[in-house]
Amino acid sequence: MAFLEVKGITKLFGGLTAVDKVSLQVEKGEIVSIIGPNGAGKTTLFNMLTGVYTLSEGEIIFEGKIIHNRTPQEIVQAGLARTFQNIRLFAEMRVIENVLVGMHINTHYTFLDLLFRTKKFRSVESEKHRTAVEILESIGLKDKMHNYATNLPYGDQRRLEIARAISTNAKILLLDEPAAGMNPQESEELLRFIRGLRDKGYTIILIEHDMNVVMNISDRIYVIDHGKKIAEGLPAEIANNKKVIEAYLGRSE
Amino acid sequence: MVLQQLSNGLTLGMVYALIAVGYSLVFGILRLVNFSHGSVYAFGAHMAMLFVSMQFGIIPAFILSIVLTGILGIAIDKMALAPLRAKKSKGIAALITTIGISYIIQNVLMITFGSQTKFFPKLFDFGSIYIGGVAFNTTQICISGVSLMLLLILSCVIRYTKVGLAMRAVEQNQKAANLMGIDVNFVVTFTFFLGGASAAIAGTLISGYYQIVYPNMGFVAGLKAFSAAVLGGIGVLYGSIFGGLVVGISESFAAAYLGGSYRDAVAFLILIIVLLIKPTGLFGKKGITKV
Amino acid sequence: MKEKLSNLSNRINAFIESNKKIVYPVLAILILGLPYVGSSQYILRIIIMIGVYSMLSLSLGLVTGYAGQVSLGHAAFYAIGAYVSALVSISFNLNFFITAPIAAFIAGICGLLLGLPTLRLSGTYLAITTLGFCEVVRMVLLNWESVTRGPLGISRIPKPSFLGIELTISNFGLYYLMVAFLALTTLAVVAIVRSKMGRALMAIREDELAATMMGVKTTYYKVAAFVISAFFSGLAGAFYAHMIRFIDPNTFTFDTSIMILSIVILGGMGTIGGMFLGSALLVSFPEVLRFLQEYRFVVYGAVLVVMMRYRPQGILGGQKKTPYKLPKGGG
Amino acid sequence: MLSIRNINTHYGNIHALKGISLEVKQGEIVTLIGSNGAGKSTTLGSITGLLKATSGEVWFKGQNITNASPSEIVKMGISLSPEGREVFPALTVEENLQLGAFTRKDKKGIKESYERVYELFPRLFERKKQTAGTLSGGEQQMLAIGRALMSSPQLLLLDEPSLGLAPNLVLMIFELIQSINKQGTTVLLVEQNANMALSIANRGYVLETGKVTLSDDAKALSNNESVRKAYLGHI
Amino acid sequence: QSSSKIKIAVAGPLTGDFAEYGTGFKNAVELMVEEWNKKGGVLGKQVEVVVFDDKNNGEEAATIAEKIVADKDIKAVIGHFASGVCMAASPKYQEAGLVEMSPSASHPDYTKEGEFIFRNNTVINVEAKVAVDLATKTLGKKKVGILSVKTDWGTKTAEITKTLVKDAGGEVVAHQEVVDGTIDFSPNITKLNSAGAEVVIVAAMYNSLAPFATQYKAVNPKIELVGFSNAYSQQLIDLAKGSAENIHFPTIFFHGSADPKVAEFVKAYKDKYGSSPSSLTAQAYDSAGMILQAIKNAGKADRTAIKDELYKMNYPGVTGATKFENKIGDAVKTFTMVKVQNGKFVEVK
Ligand SMILES: Nc1ncnc2c1ncn2[C@@H]1O[C@H](COP(=O)(O)OP(=O)(O)OP(=O)(O)O)[C@@H](O)[C@H]1O
Ligand SMILES: Nc1ncnc2c1ncn2[C@@H]1O[C@H](COP(=O)(O)OP(=O)(O)OP(=O)(O)O)[C@@H](O)[C@H]1O
Ligand SMILES: [Mg+2]
Ligand SMILES: [Mg+2]
Repeated sequence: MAFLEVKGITKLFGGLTAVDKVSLQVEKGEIVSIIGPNGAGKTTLFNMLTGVYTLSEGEIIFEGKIIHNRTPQEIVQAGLARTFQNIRLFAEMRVIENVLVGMHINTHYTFLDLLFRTKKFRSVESEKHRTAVEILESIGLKDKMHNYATNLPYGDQRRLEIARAISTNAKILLLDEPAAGMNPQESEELLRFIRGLRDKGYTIILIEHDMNVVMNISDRIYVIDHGKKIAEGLPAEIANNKKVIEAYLGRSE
Repeated sequence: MVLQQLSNGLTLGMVYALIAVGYSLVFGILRLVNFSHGSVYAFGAHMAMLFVSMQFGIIPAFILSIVLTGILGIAIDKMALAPLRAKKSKGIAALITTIGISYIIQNVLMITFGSQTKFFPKLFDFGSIYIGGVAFNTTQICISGVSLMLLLILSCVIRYTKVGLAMRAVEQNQKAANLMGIDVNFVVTFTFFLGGASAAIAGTLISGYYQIVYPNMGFVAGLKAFSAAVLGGIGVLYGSIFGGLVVGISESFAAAYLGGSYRDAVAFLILIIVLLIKPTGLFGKKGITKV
Repeated sequence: MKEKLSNLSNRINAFIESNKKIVYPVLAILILGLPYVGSSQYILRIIIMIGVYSMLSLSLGLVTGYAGQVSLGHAAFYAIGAYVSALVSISFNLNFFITAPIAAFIAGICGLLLGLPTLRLSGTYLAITTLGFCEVVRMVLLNWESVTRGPLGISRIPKPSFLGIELTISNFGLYYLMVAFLALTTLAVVAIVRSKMGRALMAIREDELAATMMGVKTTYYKVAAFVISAFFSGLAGAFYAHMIRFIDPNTFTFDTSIMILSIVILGGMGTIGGMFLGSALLVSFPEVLRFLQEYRFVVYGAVLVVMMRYRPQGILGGQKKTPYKLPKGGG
Repeated sequence: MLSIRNINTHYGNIHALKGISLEVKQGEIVTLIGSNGAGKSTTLGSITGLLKATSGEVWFKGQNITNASPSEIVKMGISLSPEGREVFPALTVEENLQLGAFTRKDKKGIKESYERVYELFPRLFERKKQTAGTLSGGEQQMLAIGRALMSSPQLLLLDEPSLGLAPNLVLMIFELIQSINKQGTTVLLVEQNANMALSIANRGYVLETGKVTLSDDAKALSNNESVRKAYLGHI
Repeated sequence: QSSSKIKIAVAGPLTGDFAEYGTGFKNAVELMVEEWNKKGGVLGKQVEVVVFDDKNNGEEAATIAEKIVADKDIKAVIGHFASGVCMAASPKYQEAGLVEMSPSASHPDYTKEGEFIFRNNTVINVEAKVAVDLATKTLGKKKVGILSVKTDWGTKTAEITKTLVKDAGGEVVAHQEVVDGTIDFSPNITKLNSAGAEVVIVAAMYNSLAPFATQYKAVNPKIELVGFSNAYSQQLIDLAKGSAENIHFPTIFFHGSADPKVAEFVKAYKDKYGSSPSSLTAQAYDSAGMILQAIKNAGKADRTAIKDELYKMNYPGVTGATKFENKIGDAVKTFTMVKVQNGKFVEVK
């Protein structure tokens, strides 16, 4: 069985079928992209994977365990973390604090530890701060760690979202349009960064409209249209798939 | 007796509803709980009393008080709240500002009029009507009538006019409303005028009903009306009327069957229970935030 | 002007930061020596009340300032603490130092009872529920006559006594007791906010859903904040009851709740120092403004309005310019 | 038509625009490029009156609009499709569009505009009654652009219109910009996709940390070595 | 001890919801002091009144009590208003040994704090007896309803009234309680009326009694009402108009009293402040008189001496003769019975 196995999941909003019996498999260490026209149901798919929405139908199995009936917190614990298409940072918190919140689930000390500032508390805190700074450095935000998230320009906010997701120590990262709002130069940097993540052992599921990024980085691609999976395959196959070109890519550049 | 208590409760409920509409209106547009509303209501009542005592006649006094209180509403916004909006500060700062304003209004009323309870002439009295042994005071009926009419007019304004559309837009997203060419400040001013005017209407009618006015009259009534507005789903106008009725009737029955000292507790208990079952009030809609 | 002010506060902060070893001991000596520098009992009582409100606002600050859950009914916990301690000490003839923790504990349990069901609510709906809870508590105090003595209130509450010495304002005992309680509260609150719990609370304030998606158990933390907050408010209530020695349901009204909330917001949400500053200002203003006679509360209201207008984020609130302080060995 | 003269804009202590001057002539497509945080959105905000420049002047059609309110500026014929979409979440798609035409009085013209927007974005027509807050990201972007078009502006400001749109729609948007420009609307375009922006623009400005560092013909810019390096990517 | 000044403090609500009462206190005390000062002051010194606002808030009252006791020139305090507020401050006065004379405190425990704590107010059980007599004898009704405010005074009064009604051979058909500040009495009236009350004894101040009377008489014009002395105020008639007719009261202060002192006081008060004094105001006036008299009797302005003299005194004031018995600071009073007739208070014979 695959690392992450999505079996025929469906989401209804009233009369609208936003996601329609979609199945996917993701293997460990892969970068899998999900593309499709606007309103195809990609973000909704992420929302189901991360427990924001309950499924209308189907099941999600991660590392052999059913996770679709778990709370969002349990799903993060299990190892799926995400970024948001509409940036949702902790606006009035500092950049580094955003990352530290991301580390919340693996910051282990008890209430008494924190109340009495025990040795354990101090060592865990300084270790987490060190890791946080490392993560920020790796994504190029170390200089801005004292800033408040809300004051960052759009592109940096996107980066910070990724940093925050990484910091949960997740096994799978679900990135929803991380390159949106970046210029080609910047998205290229991002691309390198994401590759680096994979090399470190992360599995990545990516939603992206920037074909430069998608085609260059993905191991495999799924295409969704109107809630249904219409194609899957290697980047080269997808790029030449008639259906995909018609529904999504438009005339090639 | 049960019927009589029901009728008592209905009137009381209409009283709350009348005040609650003002809360809902301002909240509906600005997402701001206007804590000065209770004292604005007291201000309206005092103005009406003042003009009546100056021999203006009841109707002109009523109208003058509505206009003046509406202007007070505008002044509150222009002087205290608009600067906060310009700074894009959090709603909670505005909450404290309105608390400060209510201190000012209430104490100024006290200094000018004294803290004692004063007489207010009866507005319209055509005696009581008896239906099946239950007494309906005509004043009660008038209060209900006016509340319903006010609500109807306000609902129509918000639903069907351009100003109404602008009001809803400002509620949703002020920045975008600006970009649409909506004069946000005007819309807010207009809202505060309506809020003030409705408070004056409520203040005058209710004072006429109980025939008394006093500077602190807005405090308890304001709290109850606020909870009525929340109970009905704050921001939803017809919800306010309904919430007002629920609070009024439950209070009336609690006072009769549990004792008068329980009435306030029961009103709040019902509020809490309703909110626990339906966290956005009876008619409130959940905020839409797509992830 | 404003720039200068905020620069000043920054510089003060920086000074404190860099001279920790000197500043804190000096401060401690100042606080401990205060009653001996010839301040009158009148001033001392005001200072003690500032302490009481600092405790209250520190604890509400956890819920409102850090977790972003506005409560309009915090006086309820204050009242519960006061009543429990007063009643227990009178009925069982127990020492204040036993009854006060009991009172705080029971207030904490009430915080749990309120917190658990109401945390589905948010914003205005939560605010009105807490207000309602406070009114219900007041009505219980008023009507449950067999226990609370209803409108008669509780009179002749014993003074706190320590090793057989009755603590009063004149022998400075109450002052030092206050200092101890406040220190306890402050240390606990500081410990909480400078930890993963504090960060979790702030994350909830900023974006509850995003916090959830980071694995923060939002309900747990909100309830925990409520309970801790109720605990310390209850402790403040116990202290107050034994200091003032008479309490009745009118002692703890909506006005008290509003006062506490005003301090939190005026001082600056999500700050510790702001709570002290806010308490000092709002408790002393009515006294300072006494010369205005009946205009006292007109001006008081105006002060609130003006302060919010010029510093809507609160006196010490808003974004700080000082860099984030990394723990030793971190980063 | 639009002329910005030496404006400075601050966010509190942050000096975001440091003396920017630029010019948009009637009938042009002008593009602003620059990396993250360069001040592009801030520039647009300062033109529309959402942000107040601390010094400098903004002129539009011979009038000084530096201190005009946003609503006055919209009435004069400037319309912005903002960064972050800024739709009215609880209102329906239709009501959002209706608000786009808030300053217009010509019923017939408005109706035509509706039809045009729906024709451009059939998806919006399908979702006429859906509340805007539940639209997908791309759908909201369509709505934001459609809404800006509803006022039939003389000067259209677009802040990253292609953001979050599928490739086929991106192509369509750029075609759209060209076509409305041909019909007489002047466009000031902020784009990350500098390649495409320069390909349809007449002129361009390069912003770096709050300053204009380059301004030239669009062609010249896209051939400029340093621009290519910094903004156009190598892929 | 031989300081140059004699100061009397007035402490009460001058701001907030109860400002009218504090203002009444202040006016009355100033009037009394002015009269003494005109006659040369006390012990040859002019007396000064210092006023402290407590907003009717216990916390503030305790704070200003500190301020008051620290001023050695202050020889006694007249105030505070509500019992709860008085009792928050009284431990301080007792501890410092300064007389606190409240014209209004009604809590049974108030004077138990110590011997420096006095009140010049009626004592509940005596007054309730008169009220019940009015209801059952004067008005001759047997079916009695009770309305009381849920304050220390109202609750205690209602409790005592209940037993007294039974002793007088009447029947309490219904008892309704309301919280202070209630203005809508319809549910209570419905209840009282359907229980068949012929007379309602109302333990509430004028601002509740007036709307209650108005609302009740709209439902049942034949109902008889009996109030208490703290509702004795011109305001009652101004507010309730015709509905105030035939409300009966016990009172210790009566405008129309044959005593020339009273007429003089009422005239002086009206001339100076433009309104007529209420019962509580008159009680404050006498409180000041007692303090000044005590200083005079003691021959020295000494805090403790004032207390001692008060216990020896039998003061003839506008609220009748007052004395304090058995070293307890509760004033013993005699009552007059009045009713409203043709828009005026008249004595009931
Ligand atoms: N809560 C909701 N209620 C109703 N419809 C919804 C809701 N959420 C999403 N939809 C609809 O479901 C469809 C799928 O939305 P989704 O956000 O998943 O699209 P997407 O593939 O992420 O698109 P994009 O690329 O534009 O972000 C859209 O048409 C959207 O309008
Ligand atoms: N609300 C704000 N508060 C403080 N600083 C801000 C704020 N908004 C923007 N800034 C700062 O102003 C500068 C310019 O930001 P602006 O948003 O105009 O950049 P941009 O060029 O549009 O970038 P992007 O491509 O990311 O959208 C940045 O340094 C940013 O950090
Ligand atoms: Mg999406
Ligand atoms: Mg931008």
